[in-house]
Amino acid sequence: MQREVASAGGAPASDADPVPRRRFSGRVLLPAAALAVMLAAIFVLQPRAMSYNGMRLLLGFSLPLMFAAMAQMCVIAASDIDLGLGTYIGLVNSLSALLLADRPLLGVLSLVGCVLAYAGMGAFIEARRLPSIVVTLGASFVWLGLALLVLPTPGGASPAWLSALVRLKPPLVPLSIVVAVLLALVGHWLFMRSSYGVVLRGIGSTPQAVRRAGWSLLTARTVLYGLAGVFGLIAGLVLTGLNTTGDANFGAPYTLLSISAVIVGGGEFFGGIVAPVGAVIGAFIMLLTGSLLSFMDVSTDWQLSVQGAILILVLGTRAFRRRRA
Amino acid sequence: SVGHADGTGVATGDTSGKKIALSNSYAGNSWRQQMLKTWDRATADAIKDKVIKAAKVVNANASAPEQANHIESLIVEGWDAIVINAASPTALNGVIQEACDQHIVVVVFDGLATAPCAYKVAYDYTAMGKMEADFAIKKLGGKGNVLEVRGIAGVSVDDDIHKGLVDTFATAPGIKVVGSVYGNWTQTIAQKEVASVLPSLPPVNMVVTQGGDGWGTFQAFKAAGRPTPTIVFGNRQDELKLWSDLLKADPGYDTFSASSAPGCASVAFWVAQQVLAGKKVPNTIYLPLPRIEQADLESWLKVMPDGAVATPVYSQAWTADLIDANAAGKPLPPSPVAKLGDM
Amino acid sequence: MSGATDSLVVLGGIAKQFGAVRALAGVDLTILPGEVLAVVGHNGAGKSTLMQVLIGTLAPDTGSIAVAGRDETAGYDVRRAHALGIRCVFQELSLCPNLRVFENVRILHHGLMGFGWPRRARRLVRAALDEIFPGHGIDADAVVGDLSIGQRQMVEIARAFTVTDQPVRLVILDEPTSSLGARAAEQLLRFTRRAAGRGISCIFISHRLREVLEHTDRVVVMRDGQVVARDRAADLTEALLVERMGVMADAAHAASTRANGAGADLPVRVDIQPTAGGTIRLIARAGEVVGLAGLDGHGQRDTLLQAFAAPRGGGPGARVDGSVAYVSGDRPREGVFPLWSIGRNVTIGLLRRLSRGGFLSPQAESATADEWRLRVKVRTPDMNNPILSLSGGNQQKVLIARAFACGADILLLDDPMRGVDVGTKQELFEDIRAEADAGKCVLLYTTETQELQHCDRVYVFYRGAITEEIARAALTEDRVLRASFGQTDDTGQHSGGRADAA
Amino acid sequence: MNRRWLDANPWVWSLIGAVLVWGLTVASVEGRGGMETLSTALGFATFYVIVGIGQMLVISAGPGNIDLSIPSVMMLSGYLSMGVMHAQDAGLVLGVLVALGVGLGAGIANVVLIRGLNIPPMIATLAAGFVMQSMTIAYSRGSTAKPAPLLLQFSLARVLGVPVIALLFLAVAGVVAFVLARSSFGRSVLAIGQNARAAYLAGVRIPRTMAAVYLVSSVLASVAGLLLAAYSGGASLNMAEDFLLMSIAVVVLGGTAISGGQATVAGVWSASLFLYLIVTMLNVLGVGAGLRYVITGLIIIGVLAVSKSRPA
Ligand SMILES: Nc1ncnc2c1ncn2[C@@H]1O[C@H](COP(=O)(O)OP(=O)(O)OP(=O)(O)O)[C@@H](O)[C@H]1O
Ligand SMILES: Nc1ncnc2c1ncn2[C@@H]1O[C@H](COP(=O)(O)OP(=O)(O)OP(=O)(O)O)[C@@H](O)[C@H]1O
Ligand SMILES: [Mg+2]
Ligand SMILES: [Mg+2]
Repeated sequence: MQREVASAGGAPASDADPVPRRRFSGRVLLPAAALAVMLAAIFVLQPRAMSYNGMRLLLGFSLPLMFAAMAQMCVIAASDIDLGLGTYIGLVNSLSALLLADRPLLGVLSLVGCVLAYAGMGAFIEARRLPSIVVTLGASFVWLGLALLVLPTPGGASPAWLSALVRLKPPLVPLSIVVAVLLALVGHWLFMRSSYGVVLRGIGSTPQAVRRAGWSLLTARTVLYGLAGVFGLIAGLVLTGLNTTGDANFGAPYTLLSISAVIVGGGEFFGGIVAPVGAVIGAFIMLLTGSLLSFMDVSTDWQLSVQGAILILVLGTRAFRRRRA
Repeated sequence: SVGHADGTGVATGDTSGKKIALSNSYAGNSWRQQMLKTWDRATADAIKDKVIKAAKVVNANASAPEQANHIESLIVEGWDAIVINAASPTALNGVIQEACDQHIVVVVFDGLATAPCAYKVAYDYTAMGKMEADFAIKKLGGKGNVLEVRGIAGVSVDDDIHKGLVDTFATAPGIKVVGSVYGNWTQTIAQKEVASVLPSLPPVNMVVTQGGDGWGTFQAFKAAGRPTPTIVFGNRQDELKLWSDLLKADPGYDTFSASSAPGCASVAFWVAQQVLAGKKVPNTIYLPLPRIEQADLESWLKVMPDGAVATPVYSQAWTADLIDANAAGKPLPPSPVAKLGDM
Repeated sequence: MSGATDSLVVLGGIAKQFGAVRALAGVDLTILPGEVLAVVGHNGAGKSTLMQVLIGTLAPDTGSIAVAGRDETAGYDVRRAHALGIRCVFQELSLCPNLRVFENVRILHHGLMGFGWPRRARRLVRAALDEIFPGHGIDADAVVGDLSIGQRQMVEIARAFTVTDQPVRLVILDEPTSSLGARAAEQLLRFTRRAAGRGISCIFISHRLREVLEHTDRVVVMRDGQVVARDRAADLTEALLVERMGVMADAAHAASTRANGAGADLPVRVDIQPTAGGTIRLIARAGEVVGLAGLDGHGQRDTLLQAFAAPRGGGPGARVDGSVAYVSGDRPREGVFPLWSIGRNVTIGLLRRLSRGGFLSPQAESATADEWRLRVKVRTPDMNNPILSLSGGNQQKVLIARAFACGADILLLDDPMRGVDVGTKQELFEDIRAEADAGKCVLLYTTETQELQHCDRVYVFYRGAITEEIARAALTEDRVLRASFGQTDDTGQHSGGRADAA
Repeated sequence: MNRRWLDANPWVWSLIGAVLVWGLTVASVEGRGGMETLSTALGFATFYVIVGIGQMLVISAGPGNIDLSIPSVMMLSGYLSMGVMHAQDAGLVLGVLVALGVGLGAGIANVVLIRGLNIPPMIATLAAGFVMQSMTIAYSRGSTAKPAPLLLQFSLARVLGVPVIALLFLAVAGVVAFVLARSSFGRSVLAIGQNARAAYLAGVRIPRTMAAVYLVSSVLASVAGLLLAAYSGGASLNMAEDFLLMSIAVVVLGGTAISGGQATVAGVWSASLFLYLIVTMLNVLGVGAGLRYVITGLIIIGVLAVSKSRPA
């Protein structure tokens, strides 16, 4: 009401101002607050976590998840959804463990091929106007199959440089946090600040308007999926470094985890509404759910319930806030 | 602080202040549920007897990344030993190494991990495949059609069993493996997959399974109206019950059950405890595969509640014997027989 | 084709066929530099289709396009059109609601990139808004989805006039005023004059003939996919124009009034306290057409929605007695079911009435659809055609038919005539009056003062409250306008419920 | 079969696919067991169909609506119903009631989370599914999980080689198709799916319709759980594992728009048959695990691509 009145006729411009501003920050503030609460709970339950080493360990596996979340966010920006991201990460994991150390050239070529395939999938979805959910579901089988073909049983080895890279111990702040900050900045710049990022988010809400302005939807969706392919690739590589080996089945859980991370972080399934900073925070939330479970000493029977409850709590609070706003 | 001067027997070092945790990759099937039960029983008794101070379980939802995260949390919490049923043979190696670096005792079992610093409690699954194949060759007189029900694609247990089967069948040219499907160790999926190939198959004389899939396989044959072949069963209660029913209808229904026992969790627990107590333990400890013959069938069924998985409960002493046998390269001690209330 | 050298755009023999529908049947059109050209015609005449061809989003079946004396027919598309300085504000809004205002500007300008582009985009759109719609109150950082439909229309228009690396030579405005308030519409029309003075041509499409006559240089009349007349605006009158359009109605002069003299004894159907309070409640009785006036976004729509929600357990402060039906002028967002046929779009409003034994009877359904096709004159051979095959105005007729057909006691009309041509509008208002005479209660929100003449009483809204109630007899444009800015006229304030017009 | 007819009946493509795959399978074994293969496929496809119909209703109610709790509902319903039956015919009625009760309860939980707490359906149903999975795990310890003999017989019964449950759910599919096309409820679902705001203003009762859609989905999932547990001779913890992705795949491959507002019931049947027959074909041809996945994925994408009428 207030908004309508303020915006009409001769009302001063400043009246309409606070509404969008507040809504924007709310999108990232809530997951940030949720993360803070979780961390507080963890520190209370387990004071040892409150050290460089504790944080380093707790957040060790956040690296692949935050890149996976960023990849998923690229797809969700187009109001699509990627059910194949997890197995794609598994494929990258398998290929890099098998080839990168021994035959680097072939390894790099195959990984470039992966990214191209991802971009091609985006182009295909746009060109034929296909529902992404089913194409990526089909693709998930293809990635898994390819991974099993190249690496029928877990094995291979991470190149030494890669393992060393992901186990870097920068002074003062653990690597995960450094990378998270950088990734959030890159993601924010890419989607919220860069000039083409505007177009990329635009196709998620009103593709025909973007097309009428002379943009190629084919290019835009190809770029988005290509970006998803790149972030997914990094997730897979980081995984190889952390695990030191490859496993075709390893990536699969990242599909649901990454979707949850994006949504918990303030993104929405439809309308090109994404929050790159939130996605990184969401990745941490999803990750720490597991640690919290471990520290809370819940009966094994009910561990899944607690996970569900945490999801409901975070998203329920957001919906509640939005309704009151 | 070792039982005998030569280092054999139960190590008696003081572990009453130690804490041992289990990181389990998946809890969603009856085998794993039985496993958690035996773990609970073993640790509860050990805590009551002041052998250890605390124990706990964290389950990952069939997700290796989640499990890796759990293990890192356990490291932060400062557990003295972490027992792991791993979601991937390789993917947890990084965190396991991390745990070892913090001087935490790591024992992996069932779902193994290849990290060199971890103690491994292992079944020889290739031997299980060989055992089944040998039985089939003998039973069929070297000639006949066999259907293979495999586990989950890309998982090493499945590969090992399959390898044992293939290598052994290669020595018997009269045996034809007419079909091979993935049953995912799940009755419904095994049923679906077997049913899908059945119409196209010639008469099947024998089915070799990996456990957890025997009942589903039987259902598929029944639904297709085919005569029941000889099925090598796993050790779920429904499979053993089915075998017993089949025996009642046809006393000549000759087969056996081979599968890993969920009780191996208790072996892994005692291995961890023994390492903490100062016993010298080889890096890999093989466990005898419990094999149930027709003669023992009814006595097993008697002590198994519905929905259980056949398993002995292994004691500290038995585990010490097992360690010693492995260390000395001697024959493994036979699996104890289950008692009422064990499952 | 005349004046090919000094004309800006020359369209020659443009034809376009959609299945069996001949949308354009060989149209020739010339646009001169610095002129404001009006294109008028009945709903479905082909105006929007022609503009889509001109902006390059739709390829014609045959025909040629020349811009600034050069033939551009081959490879003509939106990008080329933009490069040539042709812009379009489409009939259905074309902004991305998830993006901010300045980001939507960036979408239009491919060259707006590099360091500091947001600053430049903000400055561009602010300048354009300030120039076209002084006092607009729109923040360049606002998320478009949070803006009202009128504000969004302003943003889209302002965006079309912004200049970066590409020139602006021609701006097409497809029914821009239908979603703007009266004041903003006036501002826009005055601006197009000034723009023309700077050499920027405008094509202006509207069903409001007065606007057309007062503010344009030349008028092109389309009928059934063809241009049937080209005149200088100065040579035309409303009557003449209506005649050329081939619609038979004596325009807005004959605003019909209540036929029966029913009075205060009729039951009160709606009694609402507007959200922002105030001393005047909105009261409407059976048999009345009550107008809601004021500038766009001052609480009229909220009041209608309040009335709509009330019988279904809505909030306090609202008493509504009877069943309600709602017609929105925001077709794509609030009216149309895009996957369905025209017929189904009508019958969704009256499912219960068409059911026999719990299930819909196909005969009854198609009979109803056909009945309403004739009653509101939907231009289609077959009600089984998809709704999206209709022109904007015809879609709007379908929505009105839906509300009429459901037989509700109370009709809530939210700018119901948006995009409807004059002839049809006249007929629809007669239908509305007939419904009221039959005992219905009608609430009509419109920003077009002319349409208020069809109301028995008018409530003027300002800042969420009612500032004045005006009887039909006392209704003047001036008075409505003053009340719209919160200045009340003492004499008419408490005229007590009903007015004795006629 | 002109193009327009094909556009209106997208299920034809997966039916053609099913026939091709079946032909290829039978040809590869010199025509052995063609009819049995079909009969088996009908039996298994039925389970996909049961949950697919529910998922289809949910999906057609608009963008973002997807029920991810289906496998968990199946599991819980299978376990609890088998548990109270105790393999006795006397417990049959109670068992069926318990299954339906699980479906209703799960449906209500989903509705409360989605409409009451405003949580996006995908996350809400996922979370509800987690909780139900926990409940099943907690309950399953030491429980009986075998069906009543009558139910077992019913689930396996055939008439002229056609499974009775397949016939039953052919009829159910017919009823659902009729309801969607010709009832106030069906029209309401499709209207909400196309444009929720317009539906609200057209007087469609959104809360009650959406609640009904999620309830139907959960109840159908619980029925599927009951029948699947019976068909496989007992409930097991992971019996519904592949139903999450399959329930979505059969709906969309069958021609239902993922963006809502349009539903194709026949497509659920043809896509279910198609997907099961692909499994059959790959098993019969003895294709290795890796290649099997690749082929399955490519076939799914391929059928989707040809069945979509209008390329850009
Ligand atoms: N995509 C389409 N498919 C089929 N028919 C169409 C399509 N677009 C337009 N038409 C038809 O073309 C004709 C011209 O439509 P157009 O939208 O150009 O009319 P208009 O003059 O803009 O009408 P209005 O004043 O109502 O906006 C109409 O009969 C319409 O039904
Ligand atoms: N703009 C809208 N878009 C979508 N849904 C809406 C919209 N406005 C309201 N609704 C839905 O309608 C509900 C409020 O409507 P209301 O309570 O009047 O329905 P109702 O007729 O009482 O329904 P029922 O009697 O069937 O429960 C809201 O909770 C919301 O779910
Ligand atoms: Mg138009
Ligand atoms: Mg209500």
